[in-house]
This record gives sequence, structure tokens and C-alpha cells, in this order.
Amino acid sequence: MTDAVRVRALRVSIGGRTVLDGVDLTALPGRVTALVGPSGSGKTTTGRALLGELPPDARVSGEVRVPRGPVGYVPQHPASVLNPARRAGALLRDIARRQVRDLPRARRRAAVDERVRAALAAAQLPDATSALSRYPHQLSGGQQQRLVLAQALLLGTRVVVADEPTTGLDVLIKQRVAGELAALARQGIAVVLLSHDLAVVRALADEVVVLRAGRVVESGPPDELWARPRHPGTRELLDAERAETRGARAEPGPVVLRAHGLTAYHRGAPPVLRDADLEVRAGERLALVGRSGSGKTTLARCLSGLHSRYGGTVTLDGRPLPPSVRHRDRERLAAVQYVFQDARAAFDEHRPVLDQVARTAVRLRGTAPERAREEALELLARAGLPETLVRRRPGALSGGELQRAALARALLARPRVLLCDEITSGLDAPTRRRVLRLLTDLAAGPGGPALVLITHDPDAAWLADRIAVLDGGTIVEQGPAARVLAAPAHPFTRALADAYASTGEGRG
Amino acid sequence: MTSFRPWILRRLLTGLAQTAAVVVLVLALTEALPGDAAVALAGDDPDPARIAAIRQALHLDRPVHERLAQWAAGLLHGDLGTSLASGRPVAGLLAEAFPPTLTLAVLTVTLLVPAGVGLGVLAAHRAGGLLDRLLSTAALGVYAVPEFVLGVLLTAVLALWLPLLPPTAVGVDNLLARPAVLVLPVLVLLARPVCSLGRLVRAGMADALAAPWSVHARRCGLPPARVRFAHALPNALAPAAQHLARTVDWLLCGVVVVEALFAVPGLGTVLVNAVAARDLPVVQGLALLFGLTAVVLNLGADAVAYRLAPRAEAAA
Amino acid sequence: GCSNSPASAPGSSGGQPKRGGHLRAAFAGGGAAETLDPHLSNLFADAARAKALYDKLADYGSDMTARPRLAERWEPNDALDRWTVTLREAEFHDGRPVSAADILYSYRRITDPKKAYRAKASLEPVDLEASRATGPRTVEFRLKRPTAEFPNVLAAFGAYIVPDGTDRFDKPVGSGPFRFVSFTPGRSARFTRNDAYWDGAPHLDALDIVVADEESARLNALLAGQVDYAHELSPSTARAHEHGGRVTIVRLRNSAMQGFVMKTDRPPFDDPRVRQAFFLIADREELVKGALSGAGTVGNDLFGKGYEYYADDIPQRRQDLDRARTLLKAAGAEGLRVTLDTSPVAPGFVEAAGIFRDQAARAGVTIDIRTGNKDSYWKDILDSGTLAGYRSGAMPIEAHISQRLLSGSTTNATHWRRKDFDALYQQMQSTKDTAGRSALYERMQRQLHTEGGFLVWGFADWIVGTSPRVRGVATDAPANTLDWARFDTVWLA
Amino acid sequence: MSKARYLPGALLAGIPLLLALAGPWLAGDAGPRGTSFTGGEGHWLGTDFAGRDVWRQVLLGGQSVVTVALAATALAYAVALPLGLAAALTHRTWLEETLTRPLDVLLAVPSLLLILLVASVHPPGRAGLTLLAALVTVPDAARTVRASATEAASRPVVEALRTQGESWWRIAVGYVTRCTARTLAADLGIRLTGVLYLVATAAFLGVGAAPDAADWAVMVDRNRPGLFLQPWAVVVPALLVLGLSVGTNLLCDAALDRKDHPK
Ligand SMILES: Nc1ncnc2c1ncn2[C@@H]1O[C@H](COP(=O)(O)OP(=O)(O)OP(=O)(O)O)[C@@H](O)[C@H]1O
Ligand SMILES: Nc1ncnc2c1ncn2[C@@H]1O[C@H](COP(=O)(O)OP(=O)(O)OP(=O)(O)O)[C@@H](O)[C@H]1O
Ligand SMILES: [Mg+2]
Ligand SMILES: [Mg+2]
Repeated sequence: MTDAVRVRALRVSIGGRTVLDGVDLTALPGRVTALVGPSGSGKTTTGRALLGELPPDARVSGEVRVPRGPVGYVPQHPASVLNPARRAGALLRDIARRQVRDLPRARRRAAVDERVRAALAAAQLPDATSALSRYPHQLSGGQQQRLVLAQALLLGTRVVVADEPTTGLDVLIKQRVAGELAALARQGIAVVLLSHDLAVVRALADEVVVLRAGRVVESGPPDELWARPRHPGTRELLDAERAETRGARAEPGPVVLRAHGLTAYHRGAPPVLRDADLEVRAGERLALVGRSGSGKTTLARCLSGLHSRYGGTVTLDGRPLPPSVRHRDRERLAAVQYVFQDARAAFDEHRPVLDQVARTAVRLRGTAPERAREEALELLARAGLPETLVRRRPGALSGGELQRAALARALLARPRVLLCDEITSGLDAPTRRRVLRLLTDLAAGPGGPALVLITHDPDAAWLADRIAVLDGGTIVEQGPAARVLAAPAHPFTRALADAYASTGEGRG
Repeated sequence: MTSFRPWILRRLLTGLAQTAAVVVLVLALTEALPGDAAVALAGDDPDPARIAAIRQALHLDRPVHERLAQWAAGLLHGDLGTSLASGRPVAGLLAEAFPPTLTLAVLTVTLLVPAGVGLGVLAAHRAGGLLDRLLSTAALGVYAVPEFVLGVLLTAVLALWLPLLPPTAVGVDNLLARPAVLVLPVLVLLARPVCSLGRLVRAGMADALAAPWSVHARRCGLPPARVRFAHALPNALAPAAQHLARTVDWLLCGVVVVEALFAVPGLGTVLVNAVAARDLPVVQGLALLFGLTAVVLNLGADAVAYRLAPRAEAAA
Repeated sequence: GCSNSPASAPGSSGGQPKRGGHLRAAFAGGGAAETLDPHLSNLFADAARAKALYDKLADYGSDMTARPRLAERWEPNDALDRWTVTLREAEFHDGRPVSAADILYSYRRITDPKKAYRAKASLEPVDLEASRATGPRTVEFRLKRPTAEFPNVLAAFGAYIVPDGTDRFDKPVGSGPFRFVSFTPGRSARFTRNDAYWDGAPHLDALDIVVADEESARLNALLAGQVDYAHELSPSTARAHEHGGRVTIVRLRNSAMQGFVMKTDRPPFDDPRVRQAFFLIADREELVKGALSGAGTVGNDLFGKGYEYYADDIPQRRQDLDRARTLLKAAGAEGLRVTLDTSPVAPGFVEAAGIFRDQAARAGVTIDIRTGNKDSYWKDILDSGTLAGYRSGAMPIEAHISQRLLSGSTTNATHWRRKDFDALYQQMQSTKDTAGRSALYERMQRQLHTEGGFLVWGFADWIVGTSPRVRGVATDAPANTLDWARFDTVWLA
Repeated sequence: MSKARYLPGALLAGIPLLLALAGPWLAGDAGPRGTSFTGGEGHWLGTDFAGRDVWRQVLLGGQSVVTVALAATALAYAVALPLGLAAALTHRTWLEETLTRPLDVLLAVPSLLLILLVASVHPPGRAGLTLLAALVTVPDAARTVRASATEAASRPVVEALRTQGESWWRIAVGYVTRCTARTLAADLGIRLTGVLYLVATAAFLGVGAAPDAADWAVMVDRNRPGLFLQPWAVVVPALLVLGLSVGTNLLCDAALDRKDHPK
């Protein structure tokens, strides 16, 4: 029992705001304890309390007991915890070296390499040699996620807190990562899983604790919970109802954005995107899916002018679009907006979120600052972010909250094409539905944006009119969503369709 | 990273152009000084006839650009020309003055890097703490003291009051043969850069240690020393590397004051004398040397910055 | 057989000279420009080295009279334009005797029209084409005009005798008290005793002349025993260490004239009343105290205090601001504003300008100080500006006049061009008897004192420090005279 | 508590600043000169190398030091900051090259040589000295700015701000500068001291300020020979310069530390 994680009556208030209010939690060795709850309910805060890393101005009461020794941690935003000046290999070897100290010197090196490789394989980053020699910024979002996971796996601690470890991962990899977490627990480690991904939670967890606004509203084994949720919130949360069957839809209009023969590369590396052709029509919703690391983000960044190392052409309304944002005028900047995969890294940590969101309208549409704030507040509220929240700095917002703020920031430009990079990965099902509904409503409205949804979420993909599938930098399949999902040609598409079907079954 | 080499190559080429610009700039400035080598040689006996004769003997009556062209042509054959004041080859003159300066510079840098970085890391260990404040204040104090004051103080105490060290290197032809004479100059040279480097490292370290990835590294059970030196330090070093390059440059070219105080006959002394004597070939030779050193050092510092901030491809 | 030269210089303290030892003397240097070519020597370090290696035919005593050195004696003809110089028996370091041919070669080298050797102007009176050797050790110098003060020419700064045919100085051979061992420009030179020296072998075994440009470096080296002799220390250093016992301070009096030059041919100084007013403005004590830190004596607007022919009888001028104002008023120069050129060419220079500005302000004269470049200063003030700081090392009064105060003088910084004055000078040079010359000197000096362009406010001491064990350093030898920086008479106790 | 952390810096920098500001009013008329480097005779800090009253020189000598140092540092940073930021933020190689290479040329000329030459060509007044000190400081400062800004400039936030159409200034100053503020402030402090030092060293080499100028930095050098006769002429101005530079640096530190730990 001494190995158990035990939290009793934990109360945390930060800046006069009660974030956690009497949380009780027990995580036993060898078991996966999942913490679920809407975005902003306090999952990450609880996780950080287990690590003993609450902000210095937090007022804490209650009891947190964690077995001695370090606690493994997979943070929600992997990018921020990866040292930008150290290669992936160095980051992992640093940890592995601690584990082999009792081996004779001569064998340490080999042992370290072996451990690193094993951890990478377990974290589903099999292409070790190329990954190890890269700097964190040279990895895709999902790859960074897995790198951090590999770090946690290497640690060999008795407790692992994994905060959204499967965001940014495609269905195939997600399943395998979940398998690894289960294996971890089987080694006698207490795994605390904080996640929105109910499929993973249901498959993995031995015990589920449901948080809501900082309180534990109920807990129990998953099957029991799914069968008989007691709290109405839980019911809503667990209800895996599909977002909406495609919602209202405008007739696809003329082609707005077109990429032709796009071949993108990074300095000194082979192309990560080869000869891609893509069209986005007005009012259309296009899902861009593919394995983690297949080049989705790169494609979106090329379109939005953040990555200009490419060959081929990108046109807006038939006119060539300058490859770099620096050369785009206000109108064209506004026309193509991009929502970053890592929301936290995309906000200035010093300024209130609201100010940052409102600036879009000021800069790109010439709105007066006062008016821009009003618009921003309204849009943020529609995304479920109240004013008190967004007046704070990004550090005081949860991952999901920031994701929504980032979306609002882009939307405020009234873009013609909105490129959304995994914007629902950090959201619980109700919030996700809400956000997607917001998006589809806006898209369907007059002058609404065409949506390009980069996603691993079958739900979100289902929302699309068309699906384009990327694999290894090439668009391998493209067509109407129904057709692609009904008769998938590519193995990846097939896996996606299966996953969709399975969640569909889950809904019952 | 394969593009690293062409980058260096391009930088070296622009470096050559830069060096040429340095030479021309220095030449133009020296030429703009009142008087010329003939006037300087004549000194307090400025007999016009004598000045005219010297001028003719030194070919100073020819236009500057002609002399520059001739110098440049000589340069292509590896000939730096002859000193106007002494009639000796410039190359030999510089070769004579270089070893003392190089000795001082190498010694100083060898001590400077560990000392400066160590000081910065130590102060950043608990930014805002007592140790930090003490170190910072002391460093600032020392940094604000010009060499000639520090030199006077150290000499008074260490060489005259407690006669531990020789106060000057007067008459010592080979500094390495009498290492004791190097102690005071190196101490004085070291004092300011250690402080400035230490402060820059401290600032960078304090930021780096507070960054989430440092917290995560600690969380991953890495020993504090490893977090500090392997993780935080590289991120704190980019400005420090720039500063170091400047310091080395300064050590090689600008230690006029220390050379004067301790009677070390190095490049700084040659420089001051050459300017005073309007000895253009020597000044040009020095400018060439300084230009090349600066190019190489800046390149080095940029390469370090490039490596330390890999995300910043713009550095290339 | 050298009756005229002092057998041994007056020592700074008594005792029996001791043979042996190795003396290190520190001088300010000139870096790579330093040379062993004695005809090029310009710096004090050069001069000290040249003096160790070479001799001149004559050299200056402390009152600036020429004392025979390599010359045993000299005799003029009645017209004073043909001088026969007889050499003493002396030999160069390589054993060759010093002969008339060496003398003529050396002088011809110095006056080479294509070169610009230092003593060239001083040798100008000599017609070297016509001069010849009349014996192995006699030279007959033909002069272009009568020159009563011809011995001064023989003692001129830089008129050293090198062996016939010498044109390279990497292994210099001279007839001086020390032999060459090694030399690195800007760093050090080493010499050993010349046992065969005609004036008696030096006491020292070896002599090092080392270079330290910075005064504090020379002082510190001296204090720590790294050197035994430090040339050119500052007055404040002297005061600080005079009584400390760690070093001996030697003050060489009357070494450097300090003053201002007024251009006598341009307004406002073309009016003698303005020049007189300026003479009266100067508070000389204050200038000596402030600019020379007290290390010197006041001047009386005449060059050469303490030297032969100096007009001691002329009463000392003192500050008199009322008269100065009256004179200015009479000259119509009330509210006068002039620019004073100065430059940090020597210690005390800029300070003197500042002090004088303040003094002038009290007489209603506004002085604007313009600080010029120190490397070209002497050339710059020669012909431009109206008022400038000035200083001069020791030389005979005759040399001062001929170089600076005749219509044809090359460095006439006061633009003093008077036919009557030139005539007096010619007359003096043609006068054989000393008393007659003395009277002519006095007339010239009286004229300069009343209306000349040199405002000489002081004479600075030249300060040398030695370690207490150094003996035999001359105390009354202004810089550049025979006994200054003379190491053959020095010994270590 | 939070006020107290400013105290040492404020005290150290305050005294020299006050003397510099009020000094010229308090100085009064120059009395008669005494012998250089003596004490007593109504000179309570003795006399300096030219026999002037040290206390009066101290009162007069702060203004030029303080104005030159502050103005030169401010000027240097006013130029270096935009230059360094532009170089760090641009992706256009040619622009970066045109911005940085000319500075590198200046950088390659040792600053003392540059001062030695320029000051000899044209003896600078106070404004000239300020310009000169700023000139030799700019390349170095610009490089430091660029080096410390490069990392921040490559963060995703900057990209996000760009897609938002944020102006260059807001990105550069509002974000990048803010992220590197600590390093920049440390550098700024060092530069201020560097300028003070530069003025003093230029005096040592005989250029820049007039050798008999009433200027703390010049006083330190010129009164050096009398250190053992009359130390105050060196010690007092040296301490004032020291206080100024240490004090301003401490103030910088204190301000930054506060920002970092909001309570
Ligand atoms: N700066 C870089 N240098 C080299 N390779 C890079 C760089 N950035 C990304 N890559 C590589 O390019 C490939 C495509 O990356 P991209 O970010 O587009 O993937 P993605 O499809 O968005 O993946 P994910 O779903 O994990 O976010 C990846 O294999 C990644 O490792
Ligand atoms: N430093 C802070 N100051 C004030 N409030 C904070 C702070 N950090 C977090 N919060 C608030 O506490 C609540 C819980 O945050 P937490 O990050 O734990 O949520 P979460 O459950 O992890 O949400 P998500 O699923 O969106 O990541 C959020 O509403 C957030 O705004
Ligand atoms: Mg969270
Ligand atoms: Mg991605």
C-alpha cells in the first residue's frame, strides 16, 4: 500500500480562484487510474499536484501522498519540455545513463543505446536513427509526444502521470501507445492517465475518476461507469454521440485555395512532402488525415505561409499566394488562417489571452480595439471561454482552453480558408462537439470559411465533405468523405475507417 | 546540417571583403590624421627642408591610392611592405610583436572561459539570492574599474607592498621563460571579461533554469549539475559566445593599456607607436591582422550560435 | 691627456668606484622605430644607446659649452672660417683607430642631401666638400662663413662618429665605452664593457637599456629592483619617493625650457605692446607649481638659464596685471581674444595652457585653448596660429638663436625676423674673444627680453630615479648633455 | 520588502547622479591654484595634478561623465536594438547580411584604435565623444541583441503573431525583446560601464576629453601619478564612477527580478 498514490481532500486555489475543490484519488500500483472530465476541470492541476509542481502562488490544502522517488510525467504540451538545443538522442540518453550506473563502465554505452532503442520502440518511434539525431523542432507534433513518452518510459519510476499522452497520434499508433501504457501498469507501476480520449480510457483504465469544475463527481471501474453514470455531467461526458451528422452544408463554391505540385523540405533534409495537389473550395470542409509525421502540419504551414521552403505553386482565387507571410498583404493574411497544433507554444506568455485574440481583428480587419475586444469576447464565449478566464495570461489556462482560444484568434480574422491543426485533440467530447458545431455553423454561414481539418479524430474526419490522406509526404487518396471511408483504398484509410466504425459501435 | 559548409565558405568570402574594408577604413582614417610619417619623424625639429627630404625618401609624395595599390600588389606576393619609421619589413615587425600578445591572449582566454562561466552558473544557481547578489555586485564593481586603475592597485599590492610578483615585464624578451611576469597582466586582463561574461551567463542561465524544459529535466531525475551544465548552459551561451569572440578580439588587438602598464611589447604597443609615427604600412598590416582575426572569431561565434539555437535557421 | 673633460662625473654620492656589476636602465622608447643608427637617433633611448656605443668629437658640459671628446683640441684661423681639429688616440671596438677619414665619412653621411639625418641642420655651416684630412688624426674643416661657436657644431645632437663606410647597424661598431651584444627594437639592448675605452674603461660589466613607455612601469620596475635606473619620472613621483629611501631621485635642473611662442608678425602679436602685456600676464610661480608640480624654476622669457652667455643681469619679470591692462589698452587690444594652441606632447603642456588661460582672464584677455594632434604638433605650430605652447631641450644659446631666431632659421616659431638681430648674430660669430661675444649675446637677449616672441615661464627639472646602490650619476647634467645618461662613470655599490 | 531591493542600487547610483546634476551649481569660483598633489590649505580633498581643488573638480566633473555615458549607451541601444532584432527576425539572408556585415567591419577595427584615430582626426567635444562611444558600442551590442533574440524569434509565437498581421515593432519589441529582457538588461548595464571605461581609457591614451578637463574618468587617469601623495584625487572620482555603474546595474537587476516573481 505504500506504493499507492493517495490524494485526500485536495484543495488548490490559484490567484483567488479555486481550481481543485476536495479531490480524492487513489492510484494503486499495477493499475491504470484514469482522470477524466471536461476541459478545464482540473486534470492537469491534479497531475501537477502529484508531481509537487503547483505554481508558487497556489494555495494548497489537503493531503497528497506519493511514493518516494521521481514521478514519471508525460506533459500535455510536449514541445515546451523539450530542450530546443539538445537532440532527441541526447535527451533520452541523459535519462538512460542514470539507469545503468551500476553496470561496468565498458558496457554502459551499449546498455544505454539498447534502453533508448527499446523505449523508442515502445513509444512507437521505430525509426530510431533518424529521430535520435533530430532537434525537437525537427519532429512533428506526434513525434514530440512520443519522445516525451519515451522519456517517461525510460525513467523506470513507480508512478507515471500521463497527461493526454495520445493527443496528436493517429489511430494506429494510439492503439499501440495505449498497449504500452497497459504493459507499463502490468510491471507494477501506478499509471495516472489524464485524458479526453474515452476510447483509450475505456480500454485501459482499471478505475476512472470523473472531475468536474475541480470536484470529483464520481468514480468507479469503467464498465460500471459507462453502464450507469450517476451524475448528469458524466452522462454527457461519456456519451460518445457523434458530433452531428455533417450539419448544415453550403454548396461547395469555386476553388479558393489550390496547391499544385507542392514539394516541401527542411534545410538539409529530404523532402517531407512530395508533389502534393490539393484544392479547397469555398464552403467546403476538407479533412486532412494521415499518420503522425506524414507531413500534414508541413502542408498546412506551406499553405499558410509559415513554411516557404517548397517547390510548386499555391494560389488563392487563382492568383499566386506569396510563399511567406511576410509578403502577404493584410487581406491575404486574413484569407488563410492557421490554428497551431501546439496552442500553448503559439501564445505570448506575457499578455492576457483576450488581448492576443482581439489583436487579430484589429490588425487584419482594421476593427477598433474596443469593438475587437467585444467581438473576441463573444466568439470566446461561444467556444465556452468566459471573460474571467480569458482576461488571464496563457499560463493560467488549461490546455483545452488555450486550444479554443487559438481557434477564436484565427476565426476573428474572418478567413476564407481556415487550417485547423488538431484543434480538438485536447477537448472532451461535449466541448469538442460544441467547437465543431461552432465551426460548422460559421462555415455554413454566408462568407464562412472553408475548413481544412487536420485531425486524427475519426469524428472530425466524418464531419468533412472530402478527405485527403497523406502518407510519407504523399497524398495517397483523396475524395468525398463517404466514399473514402466506405471503400478505403490505402491501409491507413482502412484503419481510420475501422476506428470510425468501432467508435460508432461504441455509441451503441 | 549539410548546408553548414557552404555557409562557412560564404562567410569566409564576405570576410575577405570585410577585411579589405577594414584596411581601407583604417587607412583612410590614418591618412586623415594631421601630418604624415615625415612630420612625425621630424618631431620637434620640423625643419621644412628636412620634412620634404624625408617625404621624398619615403615616397610619401605619391598619392595614397598609388601607395595602397602597391601595398596590395605586394600583399599578393605575401609582402606586407616595409615600415616607414624603421625601414624594417612589416611582417617581421608583426611577427615579433605577436608572440607576447598571443601568449597573454591565450592564457587569459584559457582562464576566462571556466572562470566566467563558473561565476555565471554559480550566481544563477539562486538568482536573487545572497550569493548571487554578492557575486553580482563584486563583478560589477570590478568590471567598472578600468585596467589602468586595477593595474596600479594590483601592482601596488602584489608587487610592491608584498613583493610576490615582478611588477613589469621590462626587458624580458621571452615571456614564457619568465612566467612570473605574466601573472599581473593576465590578472588585469582577466578581471573585466570574467565579470561581463559571468553576468551574461548568469542572465542566460537564470532564464534557462526557469524554462519548462529545465524543470522537466530535473523531474526526469537528472542530477542538478547535469541539468545546469548540459541542458541549461548551452542555451545560455549564445550571447556569451558572441561576447567571448569580442573579448578575444579585444585581447588580440586592444590590450594597449595593459601592454603599456606592464611594459609588454605586443601588438597594442606597435599599434599606438605606428599611429603616432603615421607608419601606414604597419597600420595597414595591423588592420589586416585585426580584420582577419575578427572575421574568424565572428564566424566562430556565429557557428556556435547556430549550433546552440538550432531552431533559428536564420542564423545561417 | 684629457684635461678638458672631467675625469669622473660628480657622483650622486661619494665612495670609491667599484668595478663590476650589471646595470639595467629603463627608458621610454619608440617601439619598432627604434634604431641603432646613431645619426637617426631621435628618442632619449636612442640617444642613450648611441652614447654607449659611439662618441662625438665634442659634447656639452652642464653649462652647454662644448667639451672635447674624440677631438683632443680644435683651433680656428683668424677669420674663424677654417678650423683644425686634432683627434685623440682612440679606437673602434674592432680595433681600428679612429681616423680623420672616419670623421669626414660620418659628417658626409649626416649631410647626405638625399637623407634627413638629425644633425644635418647643425652641420650646415661646414663646407664638407672643401674640408679634408690633413693627417691621420687631423681634420681641417672649411666653413661657409665665420663661426666662432664652431665647437657647438662638433657637439651637436646626433653628430656621432661611425667607422668609415658603415651603412648597416645590425652589429654596430663604435668607439664608445660599451660594446654591442644584442638589440631588439622596442624592448632591450645589451652592451658589455669596452676595456679599451680611451676615457677609461667603464666600471660596469654590462649595461642593459630596456624600454618601458609608461612612466609608472619604469617606476614600478625601479621600486621592485627590476631595473636600477629609470629615466624620465614625473615630478609627483619624485615627491612621493624622494624621502622613502627605496629609490634615489636625481633632478637634472634646467633641462627643458617651458614657454609659449607668439607669432611676432601677425596680429595681435605684431604689436610689441601686446607681447609685453602677455609677458606681464604670466604668473610664473603658479605655472611652475601647477604645470610642473613644482619641479622646476621660473623663467625670464629667455632661453638657456644656467648656460654659458645667459643674461643673468636682466631683472626677473613678474606678473603685473595692471600694466598689462594698460599696455593692452594702449595697443587698442582691450577685450582681446586669442587662440592658444597646445597638445599633450609633453607633461605639463596642456596644464600650462589652462593655467595661463585663467591668468589671462584676470587681465581681461580671453584665451581659447585648441588642443592639437600631438604627433604633428611641432610642424603645425611652426607656421599656423598665433600663440602656442612651446618647450625646448637643452642646447647652447647660440644654437637656439641660429635655429629659431634668425631670418633664415628653419624652425622660427615666433617668426622673429630682424635684420639688426641677424647682424648682431653674424657679428658674434665673427668675434674671436669671449668677452666681446658675451656682450653681443647680452644685447641680443635684451632685445628678446623686451620684445621677443618667446614667453619663457620656466625651466623643468629632468627627473631620474636610481636604486640606492647606483653611484656616480651626474646631478647637474641637463638632458642631452655629456653626463646625462652616461653609464661609463656609473658604478654599483 | 519590494522597495528595499532597490535601495542599494539607488543609493550607489544616486550619489554620483546627484553630484553630477547639482555639482556645477555648488562648485563656485575657482580659488587660486596650489602646488599639485598637496593637501590642506583649504582644499579638503587636496589638489589635483594641476594644483586645482579636487573637491571643485569632483563637483564639476560628473556632468560630462554622466551625460556621455548615459547618452552614448542610450544612443547605442537605440540603434543596436532595432538592428539586432531585425537581423534576428528576418529570414532574408541578404537583409541580414546587409545589416550585420557593415557592423562587422566596424567590429573588426579595435574600438580603441577607432577612437584613437577618429579623435585625432577631429578632436571631439562632448557630443562627439558620445557619438564615438556609441559608434564603437553599436556593433557589439547589435550582435549581442541578435544572438539573444534569435532563439525567441524562432518560436512558434512569433509565427502566430505574424499570421495575425502583427506589426514588426510589436513582434520585435513587444515579444522578442521582452523574452530576452534579462539578458539585454544585463548587457545594457555592461555597456554603460563599458562606455564609462571607454572614456577613461581614451583619456589614458590621450584622446577624447581634454587632458585637464573636469571629468571623473579623466581625473582618475591624470591624477594617477599622485596616488601615493594625495590619493583623494584618484579615489573619489573612481568611487563615484564605480558607484554609478554598479548602482545602475543593481537597479536593472532589481527591476527584472521583481518582474519575474510577481507576488
Ligand atoms: N525542421 C525540420 N527539419 C527536418 N525534418 C522535419 C522538420 N520539421 C518536421 N520534420 C519532419 O517532417 C515530417 C513531417 O512533419 P509534420 O509536422 O508535417 O507531420 P504531421 O503530419 O503534422 O505529424 P503529426 O500528426 O505528428 O503532427 C516528420 O517526419 C518530421 O519529423
Ligand atoms: N495558474 C493558474 N491560475 C489561475 N487559474 C488556473 C491556473 N492554471 C490553471 N487554471 C485554471 O484551472 C482550471 C483547471 O485547469 P487544468 O489545466 O487543470 O485543466 P484540465 O482539466 O487539464 O483541462 P484541459 O483538458 O483543457 O487540459 C482551468 O479552468 C484553468 O483556467
Ligand atoms: Mg490539461
Ligand atoms: Mg502535425
